[in-house]
Amino acid sequence: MIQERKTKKGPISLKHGLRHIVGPILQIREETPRTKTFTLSVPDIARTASPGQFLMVWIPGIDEIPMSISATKNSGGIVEFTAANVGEATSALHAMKEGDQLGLRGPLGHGFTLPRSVDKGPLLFVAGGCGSPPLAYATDIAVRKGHEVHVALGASSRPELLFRHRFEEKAQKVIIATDDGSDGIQGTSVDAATFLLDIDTKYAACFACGPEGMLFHLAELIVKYPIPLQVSLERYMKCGVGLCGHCIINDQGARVCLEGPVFNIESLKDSDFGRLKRDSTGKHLPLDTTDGSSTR
Amino acid sequence: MIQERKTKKGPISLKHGLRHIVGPILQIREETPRTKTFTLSVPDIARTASPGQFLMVWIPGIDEIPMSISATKNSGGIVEFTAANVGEATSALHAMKEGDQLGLRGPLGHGFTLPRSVDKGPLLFVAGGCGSPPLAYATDIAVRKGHEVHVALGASSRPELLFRHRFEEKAQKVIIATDDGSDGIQGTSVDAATFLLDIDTKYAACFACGPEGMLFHLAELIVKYPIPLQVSLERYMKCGVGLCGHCIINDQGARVCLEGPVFNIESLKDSDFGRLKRDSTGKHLPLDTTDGSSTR
Amino acid sequence: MTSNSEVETDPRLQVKIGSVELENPTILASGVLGVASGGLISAWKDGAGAVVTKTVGLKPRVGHPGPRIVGLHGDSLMNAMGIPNPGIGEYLPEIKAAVKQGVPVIGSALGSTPKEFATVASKLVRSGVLAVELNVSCPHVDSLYLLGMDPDSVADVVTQVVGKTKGVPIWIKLPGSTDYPRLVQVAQAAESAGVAAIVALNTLPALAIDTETQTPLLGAGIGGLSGPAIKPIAVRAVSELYKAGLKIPIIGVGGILTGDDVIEYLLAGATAVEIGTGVLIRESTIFSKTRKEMADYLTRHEIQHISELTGCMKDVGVNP
Amino acid sequence: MTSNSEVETDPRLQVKIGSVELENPTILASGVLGVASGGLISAWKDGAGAVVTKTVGLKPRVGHPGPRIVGLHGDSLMNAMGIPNPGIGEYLPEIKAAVKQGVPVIGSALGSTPKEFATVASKLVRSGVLAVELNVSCPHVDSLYLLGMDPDSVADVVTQVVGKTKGVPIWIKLPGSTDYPRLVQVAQAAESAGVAAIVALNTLPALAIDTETQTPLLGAGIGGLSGPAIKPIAVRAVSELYKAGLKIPIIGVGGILTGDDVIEYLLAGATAVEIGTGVLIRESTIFSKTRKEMADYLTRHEIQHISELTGCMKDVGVNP
Ligand SMILES: Cc1cc2nc3c(=O)[nH]c(=O)nc-3n(C[C@H](O)[C@H](O)[C@H](O)COP(=O)(O)OP(=O)(O)OC[C@H]3O[C@@H](n4cnc5c(N)ncnc54)[C@H](O)[C@@H]3O)c2cc1C
Ligand SMILES: Cc1cc2nc3c(=O)[nH]c(=O)nc-3n(C[C@H](O)[C@H](O)[C@H](O)COP(=O)(O)OP(=O)(O)OC[C@H]3O[C@@H](n4cnc5c(N)ncnc54)[C@H](O)[C@@H]3O)c2cc1C
Ligand SMILES: Cc1cc2nc3c(=O)[nH]c(=O)nc-3n(C[C@H](O)[C@H](O)[C@H](O)COP(=O)(O)O)c2cc1C
Ligand SMILES: Cc1cc2nc3c(=O)[nH]c(=O)nc-3n(C[C@H](O)[C@H](O)[C@H](O)COP(=O)(O)O)c2cc1C
Ligand code: FES
Ligand code: FES
Repeated sequence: MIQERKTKKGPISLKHGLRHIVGPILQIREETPRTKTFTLSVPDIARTASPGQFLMVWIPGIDEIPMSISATKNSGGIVEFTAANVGEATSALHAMKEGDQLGLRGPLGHGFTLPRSVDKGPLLFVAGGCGSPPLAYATDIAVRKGHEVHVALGASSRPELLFRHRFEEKAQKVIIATDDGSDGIQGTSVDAATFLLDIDTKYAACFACGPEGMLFHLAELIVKYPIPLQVSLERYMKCGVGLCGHCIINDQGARVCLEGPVFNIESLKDSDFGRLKRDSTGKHLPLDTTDGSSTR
Repeated sequence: MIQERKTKKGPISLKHGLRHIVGPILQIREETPRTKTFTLSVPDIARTASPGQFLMVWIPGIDEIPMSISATKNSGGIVEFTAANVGEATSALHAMKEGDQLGLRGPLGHGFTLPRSVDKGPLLFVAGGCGSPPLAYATDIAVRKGHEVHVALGASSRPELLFRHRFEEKAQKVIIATDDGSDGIQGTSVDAATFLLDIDTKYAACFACGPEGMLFHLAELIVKYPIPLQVSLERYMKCGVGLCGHCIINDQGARVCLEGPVFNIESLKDSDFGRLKRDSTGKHLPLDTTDGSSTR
Repeated sequence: MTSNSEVETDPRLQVKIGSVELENPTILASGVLGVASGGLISAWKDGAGAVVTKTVGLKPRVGHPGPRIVGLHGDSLMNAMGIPNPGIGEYLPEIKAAVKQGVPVIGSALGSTPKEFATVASKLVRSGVLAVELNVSCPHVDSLYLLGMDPDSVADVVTQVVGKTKGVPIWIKLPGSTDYPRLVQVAQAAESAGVAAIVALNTLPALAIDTETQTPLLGAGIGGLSGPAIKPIAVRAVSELYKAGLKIPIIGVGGILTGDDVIEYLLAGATAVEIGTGVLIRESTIFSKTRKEMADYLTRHEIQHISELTGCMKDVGVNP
Repeated sequence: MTSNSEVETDPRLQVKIGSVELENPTILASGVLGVASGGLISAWKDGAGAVVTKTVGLKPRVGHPGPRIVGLHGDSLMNAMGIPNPGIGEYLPEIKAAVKQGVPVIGSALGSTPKEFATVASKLVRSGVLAVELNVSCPHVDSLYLLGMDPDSVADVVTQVVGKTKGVPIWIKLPGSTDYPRLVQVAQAAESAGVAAIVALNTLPALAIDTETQTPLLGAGIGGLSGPAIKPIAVRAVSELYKAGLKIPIIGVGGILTGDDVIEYLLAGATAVEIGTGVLIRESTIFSKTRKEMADYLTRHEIQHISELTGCMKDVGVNP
């Protein structure tokens, strides 16, 4: 009987990836005017998750949507995700109260791969817009493993800087950028990253999440330095487990939900990265890279 | 997901008990004019079987019938059973050739429990008619574990003495009985057992298999000595895994195929033992205890 | 309601199927353990709310040749017993032995004509069963399966049976089928003809072939699928029957292993359930196990009485 | 037959479905990986004999709300995607990209009227597909499921489609149903109207309810069951269709995980098979794995050509 399947990057439990664990929301915290963090206790997920992996969050009677894991705590089996209110499902989520029930399935996909050694240099995390959740989780783990961490954090304006304090607590350096200049440098997270890269070019690796236009821009920039870059992508997801094909981005059939959402930038050559996405019908569309919000 | 179930006497793999392993007959040996031993290689069964357990033997296109395991060898995963030719399925079996395919599922049920210590005295095995197969297997294991073994072996006449040489090789004493007096004492295996019990009453335990009338007779006899007695029963079996209820023998729902076929004689109080059986329709009938062949 | 001295009474679990009152909503399904009175008695002692006998006809049946049962991927089971039974005359002692000990017994009947159904049912009634379940649905006995898919024939059978059974409730067990419009029609026809409950479903028609010998894995060639695999199909059937607005209760069957599975059937619209293959997968103590799980569920959700759950599935309101 | 440079040719595995020649009898099922050309291409590179596109209609469909997929006991899967698709116009580039790389593509079409079916099918044909599979069988899109159970309506659709598709073979995919007499009638009606192959089965109608929230586990409420659980039901359907004496080939679908499962379908009467849920359970390398297993089977049994197996199940001759 086949219970576990091996993927290129390791085993995924069919059971956990395909069946919701339903439980009450233990805590809801407002992080910024448009984002809230939801805390549940799901020991099976907390124990096996790694940064960059995501959940399918079931809002019973409404919809199911992908959400990056933003934190886990082994004690209490705590799992958190942090959602921006952007549409029907997320506004239903924002309307929920502590004690209401959600279903989570996961951890899904493959997350960030941190360098094995802490001696190769500090790690650079670049978070744009709502890209902070997986990166905040990743910095937690990186710091716990002894890595030095620097963060470039961007948002439209000061109140939207997601997890600013969490980053500041963990990171040696945090450079802020806002579109409107209300805090830090005026510009994007890529501008903040450039600032860091220019003063210290010995980063062991760079990890980024945010609007795809920003990621694409960062990828173009990073070739100059050169540092290994891992980016976390978003695509419309229907199944979340690699079956339906909705999130495929290249001719090799790479699925954002299974082989991703985190990819080494090299593996995105000849893919839809930075160019195309699919809407809920599966229609292949140009990615709107001018709009900083992309799929978020 | 529930894959293993625990029974009172230990775990049984649902998979092995319910799915045939199909393979060629490696060897067919004639043991007596009406019995043949069939050898197959089924490592999964050889590894987990214990004496007294049985197989459901599928003769493709014909029928499936219960057969005690008569020997196993770990090397080569060898499993053997020894069948008397008594009816449609067994005569189809006897007509098969080496290389023909059979399906085996098992090991099924619960077998003999040998005493833990070898110091409590020798073990007495009483085999009547075609009752030898599970007992020959049991003596193999008992001797390997260091027990002293005595055997009372009965048959209608000398050529029908099943596994005589195998018993003689392993046992310290073998007493033969034949109905027609063509070998050993004239009488039944119970008479041979009485003979042994009367010269040496310090047996640690007694194990018996054969026509139920003989087993019943032995049970009546043994109270005099008294020695723990385990008997292997036969009942018409439809499923072999405790589901259909065809082989139930008491109000506690004891199933010969699952809790048996081996029972401690005490657990057979208030049961059908020695009194009643069921035919292929499930009809409850008096057991014909005068006919030495009973269900065989 | 006969209470079982070996199991503590929990009033929250008691259910009524029409006039039949049970200590809890789990019933031993027909064909499992029930060949022998000892099987009926032991399942009840473990905590079954009632037990259904092996299906019995007028004349003895040997059933199909073996293999009669085979396990498939994921705890699925396929069987083709072929309804072996000694005929009602020889089987009555088994029923009476159980009834005498206070076991709530439901008799399962088959017949080759409506009249035969009625004769068997009336004999069952005289042996003291609480209700009679008509098996018009065995998928490896062709005539029965087809009978159960035909509303008119089913109505005929029910009418004749009801006329001979002195007000003892008659249940009808539907074929394992995905043809919901038809199942609903059969249930409605049976209801009009006077049945007291609908049992859904019997096993689903199936086939498995051994590739080494290129022979069907069951002696009868074809067989009936049961166990966890069929649960989502049977739950759907119960839900469709419930939504069709029957006035009589529905008894769900198929793939139940846990108390949670029982609750799922109730939410879909069942009043009680039957358990078959679960006896194999979770052992014959499945009734005490599910009983505890149901009680825990009621406690956790602060539900007064299990019957409140019937049909309570929330409608998600999507219109496919 | 387009041979795949990444997979060595094994002439023993080549099959013909009417005029369509395939490198081996495994086909990627509709709805799996096929939203994107990259999914079609990668399944073929892994060794699929052909690939079926996502079902596509004239107009875009968003599909059902989530959850759209849920895993059940024993590797069963239930889905209610609701056939999201961008409409044939927007989808054509995906097909063309695959066809351009030499992938043998089968187009899956739906329509709300026979004419719509015909329009979609003719556009598929113009994009270079080898055959068109008509989806008259999705169990979570009511109108389709019911259409596929009605012989006359199916004949209507087929007639109109055949008239617009210039001789390109048309396949019809039957609903996941246990109603074999009806499935046979539908298949016969479709055959008379000119289809070149019967595909059996789509997912089976099902329902699963979360007991904690008392809400259906799928966003659409109901869904379709797939995976190992349905294999014995679909194998039975293939066997019944085969025994009904159709002159056109049958393509088996449902629960295939291994080469042995493929052989089982062939023995029951299939000429080829489609694989869906297996892509999840055995990963997207399932085609290379089953290919090797089929080749090993042929070697072990000294069989010259896999098509010799079709319908070779030995009859056990029991008459239920
Ligand atoms: C791997 C991954 C991780 C994510 N992590 C986070 C996170 O940590 N925090 C966060 O706020 N958001 C995250 N998102 C985005 C989030 O899933 C969408 O914002 C959400 O699905 C919107 O749902 P809605 O019904 O509220 O909006 P809608 O009104 O449905 O649509 C708003 C936009 O959200 C996108 N969207 C809708 N449904 C999906 C879906 N099923 N899959 C992908 N995109 C969708 C569409 O592009 C759409 O334009 C993540 C997405 C992915 C793919
Ligand atoms: C646990 C167990 C272990 C057994 N071990 C052996 C053994 O090691 N060697 C051996 O020769 N025989 C053994 N038997 C008996 C053997 O199963 C029957 O002899 C065989 O089933 C007869 O089949 P048939 O078709 O040839 O005979 P049939 O013509 O069908 O009947 C002959 C007699 O065999 C019995 N029988 C038939 N089918 C079954 C069945 N499914 N279950 C039980 N009894 C049946 C009936 O009492 C019948 O009267 C065992 C039986 C059981 C229950
Ligand atoms: C071994 C076996 C024998 C069965 N015999 C009968 C029977 O005689 N009469 C009947 O109505 N149903 C019979 N059934 C069907 C069951 O009562 C039940 O409807 C079906 O197995 C589905 O439930 P489950 O998944 O809990 O087993 C039998 C099932 C099995 C597995
Ligand atoms: C996620 C998913 C989506 C599906 N979408 C379609 C579809 O669009 N059109 C179709 O004809 N069948 C669709 N199916 C049905 C499959 O093609 C196949 O018939 C069914 O799943 C049984 O095969 P399997 O057990 O190998 O998955 C879908 C199945 C799944 C699991
Ligand atoms: S969302 Fe279905 S394959 Fe990724
Ligand atoms: S043979 Fe079925 S319970 Fe023993």
